[in-house]
Amino acid sequence: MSRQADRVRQRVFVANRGEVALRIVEACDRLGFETVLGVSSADRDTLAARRAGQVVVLGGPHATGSYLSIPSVLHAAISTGCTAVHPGYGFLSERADFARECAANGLTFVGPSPEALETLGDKLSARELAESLGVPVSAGGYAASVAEAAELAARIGYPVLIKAAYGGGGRGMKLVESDAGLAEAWAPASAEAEAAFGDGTVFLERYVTDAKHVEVQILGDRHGNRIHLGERECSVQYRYQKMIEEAPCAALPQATRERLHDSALRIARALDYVGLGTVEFLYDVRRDELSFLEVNPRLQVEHPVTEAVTGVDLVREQLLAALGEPLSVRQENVRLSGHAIQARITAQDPCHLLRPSPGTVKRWRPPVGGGLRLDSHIYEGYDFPPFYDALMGKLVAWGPDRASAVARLGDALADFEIGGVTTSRDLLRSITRHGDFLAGTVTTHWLNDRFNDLLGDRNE
Amino acid sequence: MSRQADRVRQRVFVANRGEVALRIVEACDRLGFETVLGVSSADRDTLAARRAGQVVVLGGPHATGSYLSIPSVLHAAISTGCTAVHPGYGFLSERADFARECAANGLTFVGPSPEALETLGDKLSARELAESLGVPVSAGGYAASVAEAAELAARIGYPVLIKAAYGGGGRGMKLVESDAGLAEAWAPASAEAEAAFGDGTVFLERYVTDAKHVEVQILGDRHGNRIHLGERECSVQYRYQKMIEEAPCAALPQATRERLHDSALRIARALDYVGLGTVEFLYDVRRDELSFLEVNPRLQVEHPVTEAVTGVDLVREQLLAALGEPLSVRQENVRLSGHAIQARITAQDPCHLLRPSPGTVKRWRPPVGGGLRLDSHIYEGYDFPPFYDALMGKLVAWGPDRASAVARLGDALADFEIGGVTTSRDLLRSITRHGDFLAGTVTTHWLNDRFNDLLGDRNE
Amino acid sequence: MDFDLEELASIIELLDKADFRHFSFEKGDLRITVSRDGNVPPDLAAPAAPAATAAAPVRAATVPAAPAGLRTPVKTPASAPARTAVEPDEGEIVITAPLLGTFYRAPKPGEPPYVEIGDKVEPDSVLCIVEVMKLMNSVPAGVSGEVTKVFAGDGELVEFGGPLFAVRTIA
Amino acid sequence: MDFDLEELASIIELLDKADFRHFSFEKGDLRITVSRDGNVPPDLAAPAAPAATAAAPVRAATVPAAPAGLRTPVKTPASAPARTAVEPDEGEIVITAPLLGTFYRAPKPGEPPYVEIGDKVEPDSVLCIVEVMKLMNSVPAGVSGEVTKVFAGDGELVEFGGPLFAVRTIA
Repeated sequence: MSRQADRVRQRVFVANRGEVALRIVEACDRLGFETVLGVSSADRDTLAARRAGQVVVLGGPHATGSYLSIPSVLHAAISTGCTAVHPGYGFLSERADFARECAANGLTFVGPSPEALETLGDKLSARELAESLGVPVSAGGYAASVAEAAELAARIGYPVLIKAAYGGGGRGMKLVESDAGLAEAWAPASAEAEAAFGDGTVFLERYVTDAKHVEVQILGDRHGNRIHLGERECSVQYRYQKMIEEAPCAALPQATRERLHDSALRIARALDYVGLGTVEFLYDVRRDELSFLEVNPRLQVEHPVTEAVTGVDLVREQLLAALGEPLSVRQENVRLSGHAIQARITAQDPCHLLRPSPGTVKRWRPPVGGGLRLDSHIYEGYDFPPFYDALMGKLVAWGPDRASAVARLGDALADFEIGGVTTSRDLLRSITRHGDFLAGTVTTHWLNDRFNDLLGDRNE
Repeated sequence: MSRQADRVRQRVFVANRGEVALRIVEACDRLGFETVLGVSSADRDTLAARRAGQVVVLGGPHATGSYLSIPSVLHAAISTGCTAVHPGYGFLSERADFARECAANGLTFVGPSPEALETLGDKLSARELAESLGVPVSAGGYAASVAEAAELAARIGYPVLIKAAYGGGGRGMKLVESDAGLAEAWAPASAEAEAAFGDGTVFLERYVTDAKHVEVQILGDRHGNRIHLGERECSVQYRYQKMIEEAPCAALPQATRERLHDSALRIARALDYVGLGTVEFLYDVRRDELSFLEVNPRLQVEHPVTEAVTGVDLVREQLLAALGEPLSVRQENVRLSGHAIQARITAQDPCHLLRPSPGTVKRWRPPVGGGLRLDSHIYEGYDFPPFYDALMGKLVAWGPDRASAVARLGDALADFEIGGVTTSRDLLRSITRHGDFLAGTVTTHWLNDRFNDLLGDRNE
Repeated sequence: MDFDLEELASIIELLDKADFRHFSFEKGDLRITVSRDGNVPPDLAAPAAPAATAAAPVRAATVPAAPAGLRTPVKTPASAPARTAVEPDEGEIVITAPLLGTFYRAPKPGEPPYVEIGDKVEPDSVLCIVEVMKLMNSVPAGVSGEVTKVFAGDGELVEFGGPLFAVRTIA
Repeated sequence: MDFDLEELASIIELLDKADFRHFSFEKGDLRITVSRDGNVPPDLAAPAAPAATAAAPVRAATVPAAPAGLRTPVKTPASAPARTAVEPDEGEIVITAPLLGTFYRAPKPGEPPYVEIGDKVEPDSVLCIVEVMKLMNSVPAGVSGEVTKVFAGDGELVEFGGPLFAVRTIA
C-alpha cells in the first residue's frame, strides 16, 4: 500500500527564487511532494519556474510587491491548496509575523516557532539569552544613554561597536574608537536604527579586531531531538558579504570546537528549536576565544558544505522536521568526512568594487567533475535580472582534506566557462590560490584589506 | 543580446525514459534548449515528465507501441516542432533506419551517421573494420558452413564462441567446447540469429576464459576533431548485465592503456565518428592481451564515471557536437583526476536471481555527501512500472584514488534508505567489500561464480 | 439501506486482507469501489451507476483522474491561461489584475456585478474587486469604453498581471 | 444482496494470489475491476467492445484533473487538456485516439468530414483519420449512437488516448 496513502499529500509553497527555490523544488520532488512556486513577473522564465509543479505570479519585479508581500504569498499559498510554506533564506524567512500568519491559516511554516524567530530577531535579546546560558559573548550590553554607554565603553575598552538590536548580518553597526566618537555616533546610530528597523534600541559590544567567522549548523525536530552537524568557517567576506565558505574550520583546536558545538546546542535546547538554524560566532585565533554573534533561524546559503562533509540532506531534514517527522540521524551517527569548500559565483564586477552586473548569460558551461557540486538556477540565454541579489551559483568542491578540496575548487573555477556577464569567478579563483587562504590564516577583514592585490592576480 | 537570438532556438525531442531522460532534459535546460518528452501512457507521472518542457503520450505501456515505435516518435517530434532527437541508450539509439528517417525529416539525430550505425550494428563487419585497422581482435572470423567453422575452430582452439552478426551486448552467443558441440550448435545458432535479429549470419571467436571488460570513451565533432576520454572497467557483470563500473581501469599497464586508447581512436577516425561512442574490449590480464569486442555508438549508462574523472559534461558535448559545435576540449586538455565508481541500483531481487521487483517506492532517501553523485528518476511514492528495465538510479562515488572511491561508495550504499521495493543495494554493497573487488582482480565471470557467497554477506 | 450491512462488513474485511490498489465490483444496481491511493484509475473514476448510495463515495474518489487530452505545448508560466486565449480584438484593451488575489465581480455575494458585457465604463468606474487576505481592492477601468469580454471567473484566483476584462475604447 | 458472497470471497482470494497489475472481468451485468497500480493504461480503459459498461472507463479517462481556471495549473503531467475541458454528459462516451498522430475529419482536404455533430453512427462507422507519418488510420465509432461533441481540431496532433469525439449511446 502506498506511503502517500498513509498521510496527507503535501503541497509545498516555495516563497523564494533563484538557486534556493530550485534546491527546495528538487527536495520536494524527491519526497513526492507537490510544489507551487510564487514568482515575481520578472521571474517567469527562471529554471525554478520551469521545474515547479505550478507557478503563480505574486506581483511585479520589485520584491516589496512580490517576494516580500505577506498577504500575496499567503493568499497564493492558500488558494493553491498548499499545506506548507518554505521561505528559503532572506525575504520572509525570518519574519515571525509571517510564521504566525501561516499557522493561523493552517499552513506549516518550514522554520522554527514564531517565538524563536522573535527572540532571535532582536539581537540584544539573543545576546542576553546566550549570556544566560553561559555561552561566551564579547564584552558589552545595553546602554540607555550616552553616559551609560561611555561608562560601559570605558569598562570594555575601545574600539567598540554600536549595534542595532534589529540589525544583524553586518547591518546597523557603527565602529567607534573613542569617547568623542561614541558621543558623536550614539544619537545618529539610534535614529538610523529607528529608521531602518523600526526600533531605535542599540547596544555596545567590544570590537574583535582580528577574528574568524565560525558557525554551527543545528537541526531539531518536534520530538525533542536536537543535533549539531559541525561547524563552518566563512571568514572570506567583502563588506560582510560571505564569498567563500568551508567545513570544517581547520583552525579550531578540538577543545574549542567542542565548546563551540556545545554552546550552539545549549541555545537550540533553550529555544526548543525545530528545523535548521545556524549559530554564528567570532573566533579570536590569537586568544583562542569564542564570542557569540547571532542565530540565523533558517536555511543558510552555505549549507551545501555541511551536506558534503556529513552526507545529510539538510533541506530534506528541514522539510520533514517541520512536517513532524523525527530526525533521520542521531548525534552519534553524524560522521564528518573530508573537507568541503563553496565559492559563491555572483554577477558582480570585481574591478568596480563588486557592483552588480546583470545581463544575458550567453555562455554557462560548468565542469562536472567528481567531488564537485553546483547549485545554480542559471542556464544559457537566461536574462539575469537587476532586481535581486547577485548570486548565480554555488560551486562546492569536496576532498579528503582541505588542501585537495581547495585545489579542486581552484581547478573547477578555472574550467568554468561563463560568458555575457561579468562575474566574481576570477576573484574567487585568485583567493583560492593566495598563500594566506591556503595557510588558513584569513580573518573577516582580510579580503577588504587584500582586495586590490587580488585583482592584480586575476590574469595568469 | 541573448545567445539564443544568434541561432535557431533548439527544441530537443527526448526519445527515452527513466534516469537518462532526466539527464538529457537537465542538460538541455542548462543550454537553454526546449525539451519535448515522448512517454508511454504508463510514464505520465515520471520525474522526467514533470521536468520536460512538454510531454506527449506516444502509445501504450509496452515499448513496442511507444518508445520503439519509429513512426510515433518521428510524428511526435515533427509535429511538436523539434529540431533534434536524443535517443538516449537502448530503444532506438542504435537504429540506423531511425537515424535516416530523422535526417529525412529535418531532425538532427543526436548520434553518429546512419552509415556508422550500420557498420557497427553488424558485429562481423565491425570486427573486420577493427582488424583492417590493426586493432587487436581475438582469433576467429566468418564461416560459411559447419565444415568451414570446424576448420576455423581447429585453428583457433576450443572453447570458441558462435556469435550472431547482429547480436552484441551478450545477446546471440553460444559457447562450444568441441567439434561435436560445434556441429550440434551451428545450425540452431544461425536459425536463432535469424529469428532474433532478422539475419542468420554468425561467426566464430576464440573464447577468452578469464578477462576484464574494458572500454574507451570516444567523442567526435563535425569538424574532424576526435578525442578519447580514457577507459572504464566494467568487469562486475551478472549474465552480461553490468552492475559496477569504474574509471580508470587500475589493472592496465600504461603501455597497454596507450595501445587501448590508440585502437579506439583509429576506429573513431575510420568512421569519421561524430558524438559519443564506446569501444569495448576484453583484457586478458595473464597474457596482457587486448581483444576488440564491439562499439556502442551512443551514450552509455556508465558515462558518469568518465565525467567524474575528466570533468567533461559528456551529454552536453554530445548535444553540441550533433548540432555542429566544435568540441570544447582538446585531447591535450583531457586531464584525469582521481578515481570514480558507479553502482547501478536496480529494482531486482538478489535472493531470486535478480528477478524484477517493481512496486511503489515508499522510501527513497539517498545520501548527499561530497564526492557523491546520484542520477535517478525515482521519488517517494513513485510507482515503479514492470514494463521496462529495472534501473532505479546510478550512485557514483569519486575519490583521489580507487581505495577511497570504493570506501565512499560502500558507505553511501549503507546510508541509502530505500523502502517498498526490493533492490540490488545490499548485493552491491557486499561486492564493494569483497577482497577480490578491493584487490581489483575481478573478471567478467567473477560475479556469476561468487553470486551465492555474496548473498550470504548481505546482512552484517 | 436495502442491503445487509453485515455482508458489506465482511466484504470490507476480505478486501482489507487482499493486496490491491483499486477494486471495483458491479452487479445490477450495486457498485463497490475501493481505492488505496488518491490516483484513481479511469474505470473506477466513472460516475456511479444509478445506485444513489454508491454514487457519493465514488464521485469523491474521481477527482485526481489522469488526463487524456493534449497538454499545452508551452509549460512555462509565460504561457497563456488554460481556458481562454486572451486575444484582444482591434480597438480593445485588456484590463489586468493589479495584484494577485481572488476575483469578485460583485461588491457582495448575491448582489449584481459591477459591470456586465456591453456596459459603458469611465476611467474611474469600478469593474471588479480583487481580494487579498480579506482586503478588498477595487479595480477601476482606467479607460472609457464598453466592456466586451470577461476573462476571469467569479471567485477565482487571478495572478498579478492576469487578464480580467476586455474594454473596447471609444475612438 | 442478490449475489453469492462466497463467490466474491473466493474471487478475491484467487486474485490476491495471482500476479497482475490490472484485472477486469465482465459478464452480463457483472463487472469486476482490480488494479495494483496508480495509473491504468488507457488501452485497458479504451472501449474494447461497444458494451455500455465500457463507457465508464473512457468517460472517466477524460475528466480533467486540475481546475481549468488558472493559467498555471496546466503544468504537471496530471493537468487538464489545454483547449477543451472534456466533460462528457450523462449517457455519452468519449472516443479516444488509438495512437498518436494527426487528426483529420475528412478523407481528403476539401471533402466533407466523415461525421458532423448530430450524425448517427454505428460501431463500424468511420469517425475520422489519425495519420502517423503518412499512414492513414481510420477510427471506427465502436458504439452505436449520435455524435455530440468533437474535441480535437482538424489537422491537430492528438496523443495516444486523447479525446476525439463524444457519442451519446442509444439506450
